[in-house]
Amino acid sequence: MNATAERSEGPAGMSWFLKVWVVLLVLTAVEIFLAYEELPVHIMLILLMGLSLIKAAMIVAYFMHLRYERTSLAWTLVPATIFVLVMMCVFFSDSLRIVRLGLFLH
Amino acid sequence: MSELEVVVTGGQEIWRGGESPYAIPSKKLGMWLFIVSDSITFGAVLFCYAYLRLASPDWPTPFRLASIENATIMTFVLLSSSVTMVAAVEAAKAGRIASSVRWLGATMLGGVIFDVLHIREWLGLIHEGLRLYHNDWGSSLFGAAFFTLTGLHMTHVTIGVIYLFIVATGFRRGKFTSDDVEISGLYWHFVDLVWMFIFPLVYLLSARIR
Amino acid sequence: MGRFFAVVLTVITLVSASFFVLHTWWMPVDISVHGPALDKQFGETLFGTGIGFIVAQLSLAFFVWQSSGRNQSRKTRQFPGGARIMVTTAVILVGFEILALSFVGQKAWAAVNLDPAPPNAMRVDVQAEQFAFYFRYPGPDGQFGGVHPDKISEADGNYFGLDPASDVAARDDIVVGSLTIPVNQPVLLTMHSKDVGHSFYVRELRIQQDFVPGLMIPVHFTATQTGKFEIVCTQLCGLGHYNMKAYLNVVTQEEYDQWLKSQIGQ
Amino acid sequence: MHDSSKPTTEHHHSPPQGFLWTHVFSLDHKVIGKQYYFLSLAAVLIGMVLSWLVRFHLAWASAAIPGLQYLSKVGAPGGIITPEYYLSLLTLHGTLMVFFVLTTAPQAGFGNYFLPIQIGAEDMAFPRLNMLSFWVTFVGFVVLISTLFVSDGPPISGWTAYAPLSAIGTDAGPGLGTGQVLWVISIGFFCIGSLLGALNFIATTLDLRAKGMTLARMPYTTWAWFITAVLALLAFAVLLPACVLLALDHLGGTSFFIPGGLVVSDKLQPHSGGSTLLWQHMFWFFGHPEVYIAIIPGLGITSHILTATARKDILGGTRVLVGCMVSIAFLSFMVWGHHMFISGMNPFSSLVFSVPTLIITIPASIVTLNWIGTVFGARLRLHTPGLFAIGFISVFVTGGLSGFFLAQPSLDIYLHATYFVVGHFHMVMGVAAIFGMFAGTYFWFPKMFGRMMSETLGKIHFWVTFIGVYCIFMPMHYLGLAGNVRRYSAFVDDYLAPLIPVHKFITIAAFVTGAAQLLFLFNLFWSMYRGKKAEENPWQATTLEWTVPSPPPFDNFGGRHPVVYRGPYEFAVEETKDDFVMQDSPQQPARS
Repeated sequence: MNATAERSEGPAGMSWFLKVWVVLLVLTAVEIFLAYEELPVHIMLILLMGLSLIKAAMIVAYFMHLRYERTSLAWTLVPATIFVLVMMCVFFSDSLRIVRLGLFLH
Repeated sequence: MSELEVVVTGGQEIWRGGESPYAIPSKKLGMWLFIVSDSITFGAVLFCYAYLRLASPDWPTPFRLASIENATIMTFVLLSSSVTMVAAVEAAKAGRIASSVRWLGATMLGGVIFDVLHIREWLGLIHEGLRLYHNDWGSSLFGAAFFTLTGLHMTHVTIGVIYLFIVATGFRRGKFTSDDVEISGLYWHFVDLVWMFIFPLVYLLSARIR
Repeated sequence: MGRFFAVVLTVITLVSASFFVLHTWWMPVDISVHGPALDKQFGETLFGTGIGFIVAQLSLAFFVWQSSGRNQSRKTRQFPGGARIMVTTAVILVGFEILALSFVGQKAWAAVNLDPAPPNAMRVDVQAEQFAFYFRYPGPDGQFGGVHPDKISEADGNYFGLDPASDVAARDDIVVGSLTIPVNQPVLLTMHSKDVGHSFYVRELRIQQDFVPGLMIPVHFTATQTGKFEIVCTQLCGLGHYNMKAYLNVVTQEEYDQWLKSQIGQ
Repeated sequence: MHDSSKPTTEHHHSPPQGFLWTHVFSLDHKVIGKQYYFLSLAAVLIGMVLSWLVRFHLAWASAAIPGLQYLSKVGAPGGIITPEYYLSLLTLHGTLMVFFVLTTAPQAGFGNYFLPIQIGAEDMAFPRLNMLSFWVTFVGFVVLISTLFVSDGPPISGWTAYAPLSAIGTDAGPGLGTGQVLWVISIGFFCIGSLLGALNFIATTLDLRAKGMTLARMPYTTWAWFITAVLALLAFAVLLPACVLLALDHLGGTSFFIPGGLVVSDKLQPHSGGSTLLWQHMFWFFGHPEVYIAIIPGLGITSHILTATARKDILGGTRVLVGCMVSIAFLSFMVWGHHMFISGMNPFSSLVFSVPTLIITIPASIVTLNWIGTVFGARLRLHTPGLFAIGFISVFVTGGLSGFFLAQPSLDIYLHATYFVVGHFHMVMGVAAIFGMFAGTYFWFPKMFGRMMSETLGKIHFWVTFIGVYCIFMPMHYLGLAGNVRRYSAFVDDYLAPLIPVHKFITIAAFVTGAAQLLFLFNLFWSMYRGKKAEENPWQATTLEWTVPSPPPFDNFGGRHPVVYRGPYEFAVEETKDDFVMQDSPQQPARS
């Protein structure tokens, strides 16, 4: 089995990376634009985090070449990381309680 | 082979031993594992930041347009340095050593510019009275969280510049291979990736709009 | 050697279990309304795990006895049914136990921690500090005065940081070192800490709750028997942790009224 | 461009010369494994002496321990331990045992030595990194021990270092200034060492397996070390920033874990806005996987040794056993809240956390039942490692079952912070893991040092230890049931005073059991020089570590590249003269 042959199609040279770079810059611009729209905090948070996740995914997939590696590598690395980070969200149930039960907040 | 195994392994017998199941050098796998671990470390600090911010009703939003502009330039510099890094890796893979080293130099330059801009901003904030333990605009944790998070990231950028320098000199002398350049690239892109979260969470959500 | 092991393990198992069965050391008698449910759940868990303990240890002992004396040239045998029977047993038995316990336990936990205190509950403010508990009753006006950490002074006996000079509600607050409550009266404690983490533990009440610095944690219970009980700290709080305690006096309503009157008189 | 499909490693180094490079700064995984092992041995000795001091004080609070005043004049004036010094010793005992013994010996010690050999590799994937992780861990150890010699001693905040007690500084009590900072630094170093080690283990297991060593043919120990490394890589990554933030609370004046309005020692603290529950969340987010980091290598070692003891594979084989270990590891990230049922955490979370906690008992029960089923119909060879492996099953069952109580928030209301918890975690995480280590030591000693350990001394050691741990830790369950609160330096109140005789019994049992450990120590060092010469495969086991000389040569296989033809535990094969077939034996086609 030839190791290089079984990898997915390689990236189409630098022009492809420049396209990714432009998309990342555009997404950043959208984020800055959103920051100055007076949206409710939770909607803004979801939008900003969503855009950041897309940007992160693009960096991982293209700049870090994960898309062009064997799928086994992505399956080894990504689910565990996401799982741990998602579990940490449970912390927030107590953060919100502090607002409710807090004594001397100021 | 079960369906799950097919999905995970790509349907190939890659786990039989005697070879890497990912067809990459072990060093690269090692860097990937480091990135997994480090992203959880950064994740934990970001979660702490979000936790404390949610719990503090007096969280300040002190970043005026100038700060946001500065941070945007920093984002631009870091993203662009990722592109130069990609170019360095491509050149290294193609065997163009001199070109690769030049691109690595450009990437390091990006890192240094990022650091300089960041330190300039730190100094500005310190001048305005922001401290690790104190802040005039509200919760004292703002200063703590800001300096800890960005400081941790700046440390990573600085280490990255040193790391790239070592790799570039070693690569030019033939001590390192194109694989080493690619691995250092992984680290550099990861530092860029982390900034993609710090920028909106720390800067954009603390922008002074009016 | 195997037979010796089997005998030793059997003795250990039976001796260990016997102390549980004989209640040689046991929880003190419960004096709370929610306690019987917890005790019942404890009994059920002990029954389930006790059987598991004895069966597992004794079968281990028995199998070791059986297979250590074997002729070394004899063939080994598989457990009848193989791993499948083990997996099935574990999933069904333990799964059933888990389901039963979670459903029963949910109710018992909810009674203490999720259900709101009854509207007629008597409010007492509790503050823990290194290394004492202080209890505050609202006094005749039924209102607690505000708490100001900067006014706290051990020397003046102002443990809560009250400000009677400018705060009318604080003037008649009663601050005492032990908790006196009437029997069969729902009590709502609002717990906060002056310094580090502490915990409020009354064994007989089946109540344990940490004091969280910076937070006001509510806890409610109803005592069903009169008597004097220990309140102890169970969260490591510093060098005097072992000696941090107060007393809970559960008295009749008449005695309580009298006690309250004497406190206001002071 | 060179071929990147071949795993590139640094292990084609030649044997080093000179004592310093062969024994101190060696890159050889076998030397590093031994270094880790002896580091743990030092830690466990100190930890055991600390536990003696602590136990002695609990039984005879006012009695003097001659000579102790020389260790700390303030902490033990005239040899009598003060309440604060009791807590200092307790903290040090817990930290040493959890981090530098339970996390270090079974994983980094045995794992380093045997993982590469078991998968047929010459060395770890990154030998330099391996050396670095040991020395970082070693620095952590030295820093931790140094707390004994700073002015006000080790911290008094326990191994969990709950904020704000651990974050405020000396106002809150002795040892919380310099001692606490050193503690945080030590644990930070330990985190870095563990992360680097974990990374190395994972890369080694995935990349350096010999030809034919498929995942299904990896021995149980290899699987256990691999799963543990994954846990460590993910969990220590959370403790590390927690330590950084706690250190900043001390050194930078931040208030991450300190809320506002705290008055300590009559001083209003200059902090505001932090959260004490945040520390608990971060600590236990690491802390619960840590429990499994301590015990999963034990599960692996026990299963591995049980096969050679019983002369048959574990019931259910790799599929069930590894499946269970993986599910335990997966669930361990969803249950940390069961340490915090009464911590003031959101009470809804308690209900949510209790369910996966109870579910973990299912894979744990399956593993236990399969072990017991394996003993059925076996041809037991009860040598010392076998005895310890079977003893492991017994203590694991005992310790595990009390977890049923503590997993239920409603029962935890009564049992939390009592000796019931102390008994539970000592039994399941301490004693069980240490039985795994003993089993591993007796089993692998011939391979590591080329000589056999004394069976007679080993058996005495086993019997005293086995009976001893039950005498120490079973009564703790009864004490907890009676409401005896833990972390008290003396039992002064009317309620607890009648329980002191039980504590005296436990203390005496602890001294007797401890004395047996000195016997083990003697056996270890005596056998290293005077033991019977070991052959290549003294236990007639099947895995690759028994195909190389004892001790193995520098590159493990003497230049040979082993090829694996069959599963790890093929016992009781009829066609052969022996009742076992080595993994690299090509003679007959594999049965499965």
